Amino acid sequence: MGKLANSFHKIAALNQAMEYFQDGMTIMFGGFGGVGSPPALIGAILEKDLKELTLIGNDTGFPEIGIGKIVSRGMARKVIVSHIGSNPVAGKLMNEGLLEVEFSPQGTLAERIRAGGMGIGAILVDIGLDNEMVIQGKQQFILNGRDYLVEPALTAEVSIVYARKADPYGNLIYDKSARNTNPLVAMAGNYTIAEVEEIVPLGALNPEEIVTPGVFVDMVIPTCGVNWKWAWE
Amino acid sequence: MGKLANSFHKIAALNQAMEYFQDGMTIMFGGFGGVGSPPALIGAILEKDLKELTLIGNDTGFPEIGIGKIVSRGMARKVIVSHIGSNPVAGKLMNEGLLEVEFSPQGTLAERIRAGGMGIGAILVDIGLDNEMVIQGKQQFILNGRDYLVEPALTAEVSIVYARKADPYGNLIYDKSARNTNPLVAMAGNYTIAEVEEIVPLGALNPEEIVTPGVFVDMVIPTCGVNWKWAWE
Amino acid sequence: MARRAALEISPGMVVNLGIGIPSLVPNFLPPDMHVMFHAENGITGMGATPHAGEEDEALCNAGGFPVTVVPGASYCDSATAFGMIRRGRVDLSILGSLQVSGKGDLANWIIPGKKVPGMGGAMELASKAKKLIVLMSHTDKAGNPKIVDECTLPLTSGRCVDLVITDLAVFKVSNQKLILIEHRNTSSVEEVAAKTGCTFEVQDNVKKVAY
Amino acid sequence: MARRAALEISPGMVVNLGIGIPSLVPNFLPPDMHVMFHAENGITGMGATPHAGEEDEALCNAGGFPVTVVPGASYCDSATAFGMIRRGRVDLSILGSLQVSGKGDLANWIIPGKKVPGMGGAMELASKAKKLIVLMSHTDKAGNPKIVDECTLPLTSGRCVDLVITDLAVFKVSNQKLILIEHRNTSSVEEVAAKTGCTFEVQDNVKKVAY
Repeated sequence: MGKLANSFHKIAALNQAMEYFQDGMTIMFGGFGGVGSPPALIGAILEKDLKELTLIGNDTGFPEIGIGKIVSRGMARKVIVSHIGSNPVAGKLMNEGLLEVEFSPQGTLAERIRAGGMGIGAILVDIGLDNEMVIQGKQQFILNGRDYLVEPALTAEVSIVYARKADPYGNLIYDKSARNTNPLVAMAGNYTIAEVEEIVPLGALNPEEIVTPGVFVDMVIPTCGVNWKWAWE
Repeated sequence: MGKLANSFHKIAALNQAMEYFQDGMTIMFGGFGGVGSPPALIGAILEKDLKELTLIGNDTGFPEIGIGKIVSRGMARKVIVSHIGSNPVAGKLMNEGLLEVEFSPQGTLAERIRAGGMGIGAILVDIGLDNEMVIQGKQQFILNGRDYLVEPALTAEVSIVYARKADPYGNLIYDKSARNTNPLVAMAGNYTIAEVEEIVPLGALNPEEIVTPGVFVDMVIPTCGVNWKWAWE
Repeated sequence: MARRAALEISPGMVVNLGIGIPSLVPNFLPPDMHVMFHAENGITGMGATPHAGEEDEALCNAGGFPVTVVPGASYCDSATAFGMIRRGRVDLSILGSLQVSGKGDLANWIIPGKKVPGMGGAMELASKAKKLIVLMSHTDKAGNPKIVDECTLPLTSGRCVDLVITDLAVFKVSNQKLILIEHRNTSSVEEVAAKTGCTFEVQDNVKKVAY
Repeated sequence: MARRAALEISPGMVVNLGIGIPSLVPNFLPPDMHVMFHAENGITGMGATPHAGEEDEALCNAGGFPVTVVPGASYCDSATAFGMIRRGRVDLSILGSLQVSGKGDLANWIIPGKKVPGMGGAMELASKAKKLIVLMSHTDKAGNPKIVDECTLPLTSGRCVDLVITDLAVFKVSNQKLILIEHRNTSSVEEVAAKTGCTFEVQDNVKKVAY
């Protein structure tokens, strides 16, 4: 492999990644409306026909885009997301009682994921205090005379993210707005798998431009590219 | 000014920046052991001979390096830092009762500053729970059966940071480990002033490499360069 | 409506636009106005919609549709994008809505029993943007007022709306009071009152406008 | 001591080194070992000390001294650097200490009434690194044991030390029990016992080593 020596043993193939997935597990996924979600990993999860998953991420994508493909096929028991508006199948499953949905305000959700990645227990925010669905099951806390919700950190057994480039240490850079939740999700996984468009030699990435340090990344696999049709196409 | 048109009215001179400083205020500063602290702003604060300041940042630098110059001259009433070990003058002032010191574990302090910048009320961490000095005056919270400290967010009336490059919108990139606390401090100021080595035209920075979006930066001033001698020199 | 909303934008502002009609607002701004459009997914400095065939699947707004960026733009993660909102660094948010109350309450996120899509980023934007403008039709498809005394739909956020722009009129909300400041020149204060579900004050110099 | 500590480092590890003797550990590692040295100020992948005259004031370790970086290095802010520690992504932390108890308590941050420099990042490292090694002299300047039954100095963190390496011996701490696993070949179990302020078990195959 020459310069691309797998010196940290993180570069692997899709089938090796799939050994980390099983029924009933919690998976966190990067992406926002499907943009920046890892297509090969999602495809392989579909093929493995997993059951009773708990999925955590910004949204449930579209029925045939991003994580939506997994949700639409009923493979998830529960999702923790900020909205399911772009995936009517998720709404249908929820109404039929086949899918539990925990809604979290989008910015709160992003911070809960980051908190998980940073080893923080929870954050106190004042978003949604007057909203029944948000405060449901949450503890409140008064700090300096102001009310806050205690929003617990989120982590996952496996995190899956999509990046533009990786080096053999798993350092990641992203592509424009496909960055979105990926750097947060990458930190929150107990085991983090990055699907990337390009793997470059160690030292080829500028240390200044690295967004996700490889410290947080356990495995790097090459992508097959996005294999769905975008809503705007 | 040609390409360097001051289209967002953020580029200014040091004397304009100094209008934002006054006795008794809270100032947050970027830097770690003096590395990455803004020399011209610190010099101007010294010259203005401000009193009764509250300073928030990683540490009190060295007696003649970074924020240490301000602390050593007794201009601060209180500091919130992770250590004063490299500034014996700060230790002397503390022991004489002339300087109040609130110690916060370094990572907790960094997150409290970030939380302030992100509009979060507090974070729950389990660092220092068995330490009297850390828990002093702090509330505790039990989440899922585990003890946490409630660590309140920190903000400041003015934040001062040091960066490698800025554009006219105040987008910032940093220089190697001089990045340290600067991106956090930049977000936590009610008014944030960036002292920079170079001001480049709008569009000259790659949107991918920008570390601090200009949204958080109110004023950009050119630096005179570091004007102190490093401990290792 | 989008044209009218554009008048509320000043140079240097950071502006977040909701999906639908709000997303049309930039079309009515002068060029070189130095406004930074913000997206929840992590873009500061969105520009025009790309020409057909020039779309980049990795450069989309929060609604998932292709955009471009302007000089001075930057990318960040979604947590930071919402930090800008929570910290009060977003000057203006322009959203659509299902209902607005005369006190400035916003209800735009669910229709119980019918549609529960989730709040997305609406709660942060509604409660933390420095100024919140609602753009919506004055009445629903059945002709019922969307500006009401008390919202019957669940609130997104209370006491947050600063300006309501409809196809008939413009109201400001000041100290929880609704004040008519403009109406369409093809309409009248009486028509606006008839189609509004709550009382409102009429500003002395209420303007008749064409838009 | 630094040479002995280097033996605890395996390829691929993320390692944080305290100031003083711990900072010498990399000198005893084979080249190309693919270890990433981490600094609290935001460096992953520190390399050797630069040659005199080649120092970069913007590239320093957490102690403020010039360093270099290796291929694969990255910079981040200090919050993220500590996130790596709190999340358990730092495999090994090697720190100096004032006292260590036989149960693995660490006291390395203040001497009440004498020196109160603040904890810096020691609490996060002590409580969250996957493995914590203490490198210190076996006794203080006055000859008093630094390994004691109960720390008399305020704790940095309780029950966190995994291995203690001194100029005389190496102990592991297992289930809050101190176990002697090596001593210097110029010393003896008896000398170690005489200079240690608490009882300890002696491993069956205790090694005599030269280092």
